[in-house]
Amino acid sequence: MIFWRAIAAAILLVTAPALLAGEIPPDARRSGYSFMGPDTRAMQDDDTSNPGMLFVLDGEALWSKKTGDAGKACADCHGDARSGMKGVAARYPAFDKALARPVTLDQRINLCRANHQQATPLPYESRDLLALSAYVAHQSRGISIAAGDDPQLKPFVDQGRDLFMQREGQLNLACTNCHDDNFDKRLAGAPITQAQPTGYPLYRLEWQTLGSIERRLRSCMSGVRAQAYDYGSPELVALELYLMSRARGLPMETPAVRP
Amino acid sequence: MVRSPVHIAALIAASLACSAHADELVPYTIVGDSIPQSLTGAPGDAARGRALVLARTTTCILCHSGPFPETRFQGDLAPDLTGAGNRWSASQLRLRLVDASRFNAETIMPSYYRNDGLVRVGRNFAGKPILSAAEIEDIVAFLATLRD
Amino acid sequence: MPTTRRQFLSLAGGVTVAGTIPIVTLRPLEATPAMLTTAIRNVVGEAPIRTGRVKLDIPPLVENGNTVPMTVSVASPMTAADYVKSIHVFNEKNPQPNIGNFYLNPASGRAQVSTRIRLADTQKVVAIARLSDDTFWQVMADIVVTLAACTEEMN
Amino acid sequence: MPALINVPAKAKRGDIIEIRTLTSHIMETGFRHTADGRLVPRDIITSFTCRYNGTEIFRADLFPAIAANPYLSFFTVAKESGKFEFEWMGDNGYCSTASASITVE
Repeated sequence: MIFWRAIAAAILLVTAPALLAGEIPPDARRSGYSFMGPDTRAMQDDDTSNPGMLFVLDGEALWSKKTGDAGKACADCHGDARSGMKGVAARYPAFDKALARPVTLDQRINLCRANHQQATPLPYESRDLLALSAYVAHQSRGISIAAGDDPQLKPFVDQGRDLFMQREGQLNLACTNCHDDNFDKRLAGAPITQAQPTGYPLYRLEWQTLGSIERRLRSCMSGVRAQAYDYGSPELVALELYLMSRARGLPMETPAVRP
Repeated sequence: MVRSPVHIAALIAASLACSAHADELVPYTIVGDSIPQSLTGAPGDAARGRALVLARTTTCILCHSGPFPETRFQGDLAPDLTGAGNRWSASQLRLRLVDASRFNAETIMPSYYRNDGLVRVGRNFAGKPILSAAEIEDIVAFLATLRD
Repeated sequence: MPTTRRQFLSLAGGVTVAGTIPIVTLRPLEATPAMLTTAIRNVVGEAPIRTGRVKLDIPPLVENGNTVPMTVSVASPMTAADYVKSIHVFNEKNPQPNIGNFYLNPASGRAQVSTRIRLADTQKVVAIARLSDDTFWQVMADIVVTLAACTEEMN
Repeated sequence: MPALINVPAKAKRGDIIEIRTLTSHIMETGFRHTADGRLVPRDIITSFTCRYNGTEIFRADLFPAIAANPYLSFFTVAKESGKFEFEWMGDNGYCSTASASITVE
């Protein structure tokens, strides 16, 4: 009896993805959507009133627009995004063999521009980059997040996790202090979420525009009075990667709407 | 770390006299679980303290709630401040504001009077405590009045 | 309460949780009740304003004052003989008291308009309808605006 | 600037139909200041008009209190097949148009 239990336990240990201390178990993971009021949910739910869809619309036009010295459009290599890009964003950030590190969807778009279109990179948070990234990620809407599975990503996921656990700033708080330990409580009037990155780039009412997860992370860092990492820095990429792997199984919502 | 009160008084006097660098903290003496002496050498102003507790910039109200009927949005991450003056003496409150991590290394309550051992502090905050000695004293004076 | 008031749309977010570096200068941006009254009188003139017939759907607790969904509807048959000519929406505490004017006609079929508005703070919103007989009807709502706990510094 | 227009493709004569529009615009209020104290000039859409086969059926005056990327929904009676034309006008000579068609049976 004890023997069988031991085996069962051993099997559980091997098959269940190792859950690190303090992490939210898969069946308790909740999108930021579930923390919102009915009016903000309604804004996200209806594509004809979701302001993020304006950017998706822009992205759709950019997808087939020829650009750069090569005079090529995204569509010239990738074809119809609705089939070709389906599920792609749910696997990002992904490992890039040539660079030997993970790259975000934004970085992948700019790598494509540099390598295949011979075009200048689009600046972080620029309308065109957000629009393209929203258009690509929108093709994964409803698909479960599956980022971080590639074993080559392991050290980068670990780095992101360490950063998530690292106290920083004058207020000396780590992401985990709020988003693992205190979600569902209220910081002043605002509910604390689990920080599941299911809908990026997303339309934040506070911003009144679409923004990337990097912008959101930087604003949290400012919140604890820490020096925010630069856009595209290895730290922000690692954090995004960890957050996406932490959200595994949750469906993508791009473009989400959040307060 | 324990210094004689006379020595501290002298230091405070010195810092007032030559208006010490803003980033320097007033030294304090911990006795048991308290800091018995006012950081400024004078009692704080409870009315100013109440305003500070309610100001979002000092961050208290983001996590704590309390007997503040006019303030709509109060946090619930940390204990209600109602009755804080019954539970703690002014000296105990002072140390809890200055460095709550002394009682629990895992606490989410920031150490409000500390400027070292922190990671990646934002440019505009580097080397400064969250609250000044005078602000700490005002808040201590106010919290001490919160009796059930 | 200047310490808790959010600025009317701070630039790209504005201040941190700490209210550290005000990116946008704090100014007395609040409209006064007198400004609200003036704005209303500019539309209504000296006509009396009755309460009723107008419905204002707006969340009583707003998650972010930068984008607040709002629907105004008026009980009206919307016939050539009896219809809503216009709907006017005002606020109490934004820098400017006007929000929007909406012009309808019998062909509208239903006297209902939705939009998204900005509310700088917890305040009153007033919606006034002008009917085809030039009577004015109003409704008032108190809206509580949640202040963002963390906003970002401008980079 | 792109706009999202939602008009039913088909309707029965006499139906009351909802029209929804969402357009890209910053709606800069004119009340904000930069860190060095300069006023950010106002840049908003000030008026919106909808015409149904040439006849104005809805018009709005917009103020700085309208949120960025203005959303408007309103109603009209479907009376004949044809075209809805939308026009947004604003500060600095801003003008943007869109259209949608409907089949009325």
